[in-house]
Amino acid sequence: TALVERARLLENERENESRLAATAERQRIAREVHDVVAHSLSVIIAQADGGRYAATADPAVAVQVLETISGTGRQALADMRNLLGVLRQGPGDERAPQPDAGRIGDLVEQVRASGLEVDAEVSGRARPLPPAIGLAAYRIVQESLTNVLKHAGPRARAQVLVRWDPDALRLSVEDDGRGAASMVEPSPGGQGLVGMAERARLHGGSVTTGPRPGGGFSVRATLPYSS
Amino acid sequence: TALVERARLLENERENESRLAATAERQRIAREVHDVVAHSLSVIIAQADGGRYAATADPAVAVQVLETISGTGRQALADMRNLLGVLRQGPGDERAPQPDAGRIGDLVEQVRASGLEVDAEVSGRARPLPPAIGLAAYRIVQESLTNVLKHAGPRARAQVLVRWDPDALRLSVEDDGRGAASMVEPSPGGQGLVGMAERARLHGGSVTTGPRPGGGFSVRATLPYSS
Amino acid sequence: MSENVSEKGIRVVLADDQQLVRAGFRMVIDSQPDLTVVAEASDGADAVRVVTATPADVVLMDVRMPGLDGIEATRRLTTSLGEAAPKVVVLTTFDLDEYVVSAIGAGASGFLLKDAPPEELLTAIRTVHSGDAVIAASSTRRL
Ligand SMILES: Nc1ncnc2c1ncn2[C@@H]1O[C@H](COP(=O)(O)OP(=O)(O)OP(=O)(O)O)[C@@H](O)[C@H]1O
Ligand SMILES: Nc1ncnc2c1ncn2[C@@H]1O[C@H](COP(=O)(O)OP(=O)(O)OP(=O)(O)O)[C@@H](O)[C@H]1O
Ligand SMILES: [K+]
Ligand SMILES: [Mg+2]
Ligand SMILES: [Mg+2]
Ligand SMILES: [Mg+2]
Repeated sequence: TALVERARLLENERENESRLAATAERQRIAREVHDVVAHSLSVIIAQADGGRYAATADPAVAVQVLETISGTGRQALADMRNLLGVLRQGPGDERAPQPDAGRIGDLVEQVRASGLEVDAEVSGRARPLPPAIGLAAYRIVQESLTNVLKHAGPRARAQVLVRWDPDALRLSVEDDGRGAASMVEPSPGGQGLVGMAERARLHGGSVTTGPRPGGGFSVRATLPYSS
Repeated sequence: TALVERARLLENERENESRLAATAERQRIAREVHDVVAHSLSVIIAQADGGRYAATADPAVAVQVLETISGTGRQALADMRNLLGVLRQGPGDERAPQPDAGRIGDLVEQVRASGLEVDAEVSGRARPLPPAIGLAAYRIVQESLTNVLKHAGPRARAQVLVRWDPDALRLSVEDDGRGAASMVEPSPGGQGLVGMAERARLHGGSVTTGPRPGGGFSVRATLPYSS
Repeated sequence: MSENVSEKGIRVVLADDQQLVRAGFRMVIDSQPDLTVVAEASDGADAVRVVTATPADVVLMDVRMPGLDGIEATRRLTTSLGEAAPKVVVLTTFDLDEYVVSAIGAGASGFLLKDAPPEELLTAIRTVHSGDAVIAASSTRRL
């Protein structure tokens, strides 16, 4: 009958919506897990390698580096628990707040501590952003710096620009390293650039990435205030 | 009006279902992320702390530990990339349908192609299963055969049974290899059997695993049609 | 001399399926004059075997291990050894509610996140050995 048919259609529609919700959730988490974990692992690896070399001159450095590493690892695990909602907290206390554009400075500090030279500049008047856009801004810079650590080579320097333009927040992360021209190992599984583009698109923005004319690699993102 | 009210209720219900789907998805991912990433972060943290404490007595330990850490970090980055590849094309992704019970034959072919002797037998009338249960069936056989390849030794043969019983889909994967009695190298990080059990439990089913009386290893799973 | 110390000190067994995690914990614990790791186990069944065969005071028990998990292993130890069972501190990477509840139900005296700072881990060992219970701060809030 028509009723049965309609019930079936409704059922289908509902299943579709559930499936869509699950897919969106999965992709959101894939992006978050990627950016958080790839970043902390890259910092940890850079620290461990740096510490080993430095320790030949001064053994005390190794112990200091181990302390930074366990801190970075704990933070990453905590972020993941928070992200996956496995550590549910009591009714009174909020989930740990997500990072936002205002935390880009801390991020730069952290990457500097792992041995990379990073310049950072903020211009324009910062304004409050919806948390999702603030998070996207933070993650885009984070993954870009992770990529510099991973791909730009040992002597690269990075520059981070955060520009609060009248219409949009503009971000750029550039380095003078090896660049992508020398992409000797193309990375088919790479999720970082894909994730950045998705994040920006989700908020009506865009990202362009690629080798820089003078050498090195460049990431530029635009996140409009209203989309 | 009553109509508006009813529409609102229906809408709410739909939102609840979407939210449930998203939550279920998050829990599923939490398990996978746990197996891959959380494990390596735990190793890194435990090593870093251990190195710090042991270094007070013997400073050379710190440097050694740093080496272990950078190795673990690199491996974890590679593992994560695989995991995220899988996540991004999860069960909700139309373009890449998830494997189901009907694909167990292909799986057996694939494993045979890698040089293992595998017998396969299907009995009873196959019926359509919810995708999640079909996927569980496929993964259980997949991990069991992977274990035969990894642990059963060079001359082992495997037998796969897929039985569509009236009440449940029953699976068994048995081999005549080394068996688990000779578990000379306990397996650090082994999550395969744990994961199987969880998958089955999620669908109201169960898995039993262990050495076979006559030698070799046995995995038996029951996945009820309605739970 | 060192024998003397270990006789008086707290004897610890480590059960975790990751060898590198055990090695890390061992370095922390063995650095303490009053603590010694006397044995390791790589899964739940192994833990039951090892603890039954080796006199110990405290077991650090990972939850997720292949085969018999840490909760079940704890239950078997406390039922089979009764009063003579060592104190068990259950460790988990992700603080899942069900684990806290079932760990305590299985007879564990403590529950900690695996990445708890080493100072907390050491305190937990000493505390459960002296007869008190230890629950991770993040879990107590809920219970
Ligand atoms: N700063 C950079 N310098 C040189 N090459 C880069 C830089 N950033 C990205 N690339 C190149 O672009 C590729 C894709 O980057 P993407 O972040 O998507 O993947 P990945 O870093 O290789 O892996 P993942 O981010 O998934 O861990 C990299 O593999 C690298 O070849
Ligand atoms: N077919 C088999 N033959 C012999 N031993 C097996 C077999 N299957 C499993 N085992 C034993 O059971 C242990 C646990 O298996 P499990 O799949 O959980 O972990 P793993 O294969 O070692 O690691 P992982 O699956 O996480 O990569 C194995 O390490 C092995 O000792
Ligand atoms: K000691
Ligand atoms: Mg990247
Ligand atoms: Mg396995
Ligand atoms: Mg484990």
